[in-house]
Amino acid sequence: MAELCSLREAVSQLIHDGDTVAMEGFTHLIPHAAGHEVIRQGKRDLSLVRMTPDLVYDQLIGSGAAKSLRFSWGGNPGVGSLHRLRDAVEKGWPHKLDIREHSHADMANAYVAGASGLPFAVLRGYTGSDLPKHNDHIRFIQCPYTGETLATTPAVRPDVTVIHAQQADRQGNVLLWGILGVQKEAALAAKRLIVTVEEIVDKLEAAPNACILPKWVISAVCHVPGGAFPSYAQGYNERDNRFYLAWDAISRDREAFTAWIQRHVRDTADFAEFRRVYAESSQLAEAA
Amino acid sequence: MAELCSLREAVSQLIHDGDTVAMEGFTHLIPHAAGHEVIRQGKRDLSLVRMTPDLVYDQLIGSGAAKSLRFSWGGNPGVGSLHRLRDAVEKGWPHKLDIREHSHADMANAYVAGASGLPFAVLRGYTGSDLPKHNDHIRFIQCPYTGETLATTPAVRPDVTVIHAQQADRQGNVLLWGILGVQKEAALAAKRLIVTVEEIVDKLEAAPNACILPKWVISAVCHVPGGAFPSYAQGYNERDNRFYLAWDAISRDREAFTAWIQRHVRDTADFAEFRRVYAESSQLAEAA
Amino acid sequence: MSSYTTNEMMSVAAARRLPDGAVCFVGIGLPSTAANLARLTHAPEAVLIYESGPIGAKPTVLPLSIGDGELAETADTVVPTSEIFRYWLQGGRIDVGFLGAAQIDRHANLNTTVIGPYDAPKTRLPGAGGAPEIAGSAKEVLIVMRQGKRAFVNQLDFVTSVGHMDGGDARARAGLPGKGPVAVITDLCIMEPDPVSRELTVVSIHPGVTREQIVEATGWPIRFAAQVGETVPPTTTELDALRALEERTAQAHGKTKGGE
Amino acid sequence: MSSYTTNEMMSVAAARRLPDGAVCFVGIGLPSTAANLARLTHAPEAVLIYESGPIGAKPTVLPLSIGDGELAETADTVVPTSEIFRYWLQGGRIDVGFLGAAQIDRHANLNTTVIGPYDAPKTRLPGAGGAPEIAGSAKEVLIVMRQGKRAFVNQLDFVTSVGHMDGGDARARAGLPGKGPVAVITDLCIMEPDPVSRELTVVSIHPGVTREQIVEATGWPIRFAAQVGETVPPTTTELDALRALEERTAQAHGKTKGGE
Repeated sequence: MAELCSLREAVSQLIHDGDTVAMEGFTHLIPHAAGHEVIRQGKRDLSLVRMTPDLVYDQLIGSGAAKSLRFSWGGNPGVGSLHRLRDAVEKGWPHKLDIREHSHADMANAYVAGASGLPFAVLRGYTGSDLPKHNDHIRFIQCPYTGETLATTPAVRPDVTVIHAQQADRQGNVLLWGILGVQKEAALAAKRLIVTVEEIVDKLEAAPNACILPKWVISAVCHVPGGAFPSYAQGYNERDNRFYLAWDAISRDREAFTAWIQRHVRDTADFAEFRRVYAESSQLAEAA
Repeated sequence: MAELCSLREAVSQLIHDGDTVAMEGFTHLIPHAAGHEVIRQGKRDLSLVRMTPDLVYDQLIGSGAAKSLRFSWGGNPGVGSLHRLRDAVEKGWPHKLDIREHSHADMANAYVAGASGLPFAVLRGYTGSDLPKHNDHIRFIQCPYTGETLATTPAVRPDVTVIHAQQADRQGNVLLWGILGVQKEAALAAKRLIVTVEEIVDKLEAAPNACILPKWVISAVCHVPGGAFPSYAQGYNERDNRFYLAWDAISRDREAFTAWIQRHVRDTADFAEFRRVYAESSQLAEAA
Repeated sequence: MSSYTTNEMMSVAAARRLPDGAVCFVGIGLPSTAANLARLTHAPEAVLIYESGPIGAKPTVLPLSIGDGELAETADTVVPTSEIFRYWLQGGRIDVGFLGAAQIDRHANLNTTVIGPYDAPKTRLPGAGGAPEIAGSAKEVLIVMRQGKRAFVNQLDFVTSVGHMDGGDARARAGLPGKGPVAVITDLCIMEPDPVSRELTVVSIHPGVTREQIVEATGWPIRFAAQVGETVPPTTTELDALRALEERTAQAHGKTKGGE
Repeated sequence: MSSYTTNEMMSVAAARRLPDGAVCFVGIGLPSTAANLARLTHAPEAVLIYESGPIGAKPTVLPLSIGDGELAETADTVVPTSEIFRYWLQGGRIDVGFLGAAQIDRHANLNTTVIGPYDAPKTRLPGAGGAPEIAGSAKEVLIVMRQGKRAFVNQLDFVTSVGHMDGGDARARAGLPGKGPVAVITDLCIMEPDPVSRELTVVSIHPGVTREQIVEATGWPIRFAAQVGETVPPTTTELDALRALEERTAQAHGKTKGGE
């Protein structure tokens, strides 16, 4: 049953060292605030899962929180590489990162299987691709009716899923809209679910068939306005494209990255303070 | 690409003798008008598919249009048996009906598989049930990761799916809301798709993430207000519970049924005339 | 003379078994009556899910069909039927599956398919619907049905949905995720599976009903628990809520009640 | 002196290959530029689908990411990403998959995973994303990428997504539903697979480009068709539409263009 609490409490009580954690968001509604709180609390050995690891996963990986990564596309959307992810994969810094690489179609199906209580998913995929040669979790079966060969993938069943959404009501029911990505599936596939939201409202004014997560599938709801920054929340704020560009320079260099994380994340009390510190430092950078 | 045309044209051109046809609707939005038009045009040897065959399938079966039925629950909802379905199964009248019986979970998954371009679906189902003993399409496989045994079912891929919806715009894009059943999956699993609608509007005022079928997946859109009668279309009309009760008496007797179909369906030009004739006959019945 | 009917006792006794806050997958008919009565009395936070798609339905009148507009209009949200079976039932989100049936055996296995041989049926019933997977995947199952020799049979003509299979730990050995039936509530009594053999055992008898009536209405030699209680009769609150619900329903739908 | 850049020629030539009314699964970056240019010129009825969920997106500026709000706001509807891959791509609803890549070989197989050995990469690329299944399931595939020896290679370091595999009827034998790549559009020329061998063959050279430049920019001995045409230069309409689109995009996003 959803408890309304601070993000600090939620991360502290619900995410444990060694957990399998999915923080989902397909460009839209990425739970950056929660990612920062995980770094701030020094969580370790996380098995991270995400279709599109981007800046927040780059930060988690560079900060040494991750043991492994299951993913299907790792880049800085619209900009280029994730330098911390690359450094971990290419040079093992800050330590070795086990990667298990899939395709988007595979990962989307794996979340669906997880939400559906199935141990695996079936898809028409990977024919001729080298990916199965480097990932023995990708397997193939025969259709029991036609004999066709189809690919399989293990279900994603995170210990904890974290998502950001637009609204919760005071009971903890959550509403999201716009680009939904695989958030509903990731939410329902997880043992524990943390949702950060833009706004707490008296009553969700939801359309029929809207995407609602009822309070009884949620472990904690945390009110974190702007908690997707520099991603966006449709109807609330816009994507800060400059942050994505700036990240390229910050993340290229180990020392610059480490100093940035120290100043902006480890030395700040929460995401609101991060936003203030970041606003100051980016104004200075622009003035320079 | 969706063509706006009469239901007569749509059924004539898109449904052929011997086709596999799914007319879906989970109590809500049942395409009764289309079912009548199939009877009126004397289509034969149809392989019918539907989770919940109800009155309209009882009428099709009693009229001799059906060769087989794949289903998971066949009853008159809120009333009792489907007498024409029972007569076909128990006594072979008007001719033998091959039935292939599944569970709801199986059928829902089978439509999902059909819409997903897969030849089969996997589900956690049927353990200990006698259904697989009488339906060799229900099979079992082992999970390639855990070794667990799971049930499989062949995908539903209808030649034609028919659904009823609330609105279409003038281009033929369709919007439905409320209880959606498996209509979207049935629509996308089919080679050809007929949609009857309550209303044609200039522009669909759809919520974000609403259930929309774009015009390019639809073969024909037909404007048939009240075309779900005696079922209902949320926002437009209510379920006529009296019809369901009355049907019990009409359908119990072969002669009464045949006379009713002749007078109300075969001898009427279209669904609007059926509604007029039915209104008259039911007033007479109440007066009597 | 009792001031309530045996059907009322059955609905009230069944309703009492639904814990407040439980997520309940509701079959139409008697289970729907009991689940909604629970929601209107001791279990206001019970979450009712119907297979047509409504999650958190709060109908003010009993639905006549599993897809009444009332269910959609009062729900927290309405999802596709495919999602109900995949993410919510099979996904392990259902605390209680509330079922009825045409036939039940001593291990609470259920038949809703056919009376007589499958290929030459004496009576063709509606079929499985959602029951086989509700019976398999819900964390526990409640069954409500009227008791009589044609319904409580020594041998099912057809096993549509499993209860405790052939008893003992058969269910666990078959790898079924849910606990299976935890109670059968009838118009005569309440039965629960024996903790070891999983054979249905009478644990509570409704007021005014005799053991002989129960024996007579059961197609196998029915067992009684060492301690058999008497079911608490419907309270005024329960009875008022049930009658008001049925009266609202009758007014809304005409003469008929919510059926199969 | 030409009045347009080679990149503009590439985007215009790629856009022209998208038929009006086609349902197009759009990769971000160059494919998105080409697909939207097509929509704004000769193909107003083209249906653009992005893997993040928008169906029928009609952005007025190019998206910087695959999930920009602009895509959702201008779409006919937005469905979950899981549905995009299941019902729309795998379901066989996509006419044209529009892809880019880091590396391509003579049979139009694509690498977006890694340069160098997989376990000791020289350069780690973003990975597969939607490409393997777009390449497999779209009815046909268009590829747009800048031509150069590091991109057009004799041997891929990694096959992320299949084109025509090792040529001939390999694709059909592998049971892939789609036709595979039907054209590769670069900043120098247009290639199509040979009807029999499925080896990429230059069929049209952009104005001002020499055969030597193309040979020099290709990591295998590139073949030219018996009849090689000259690509029609961008028309004023095409160029105006492209430049206006990129100007609107630059204003909306700052200096950056839509990237990977």
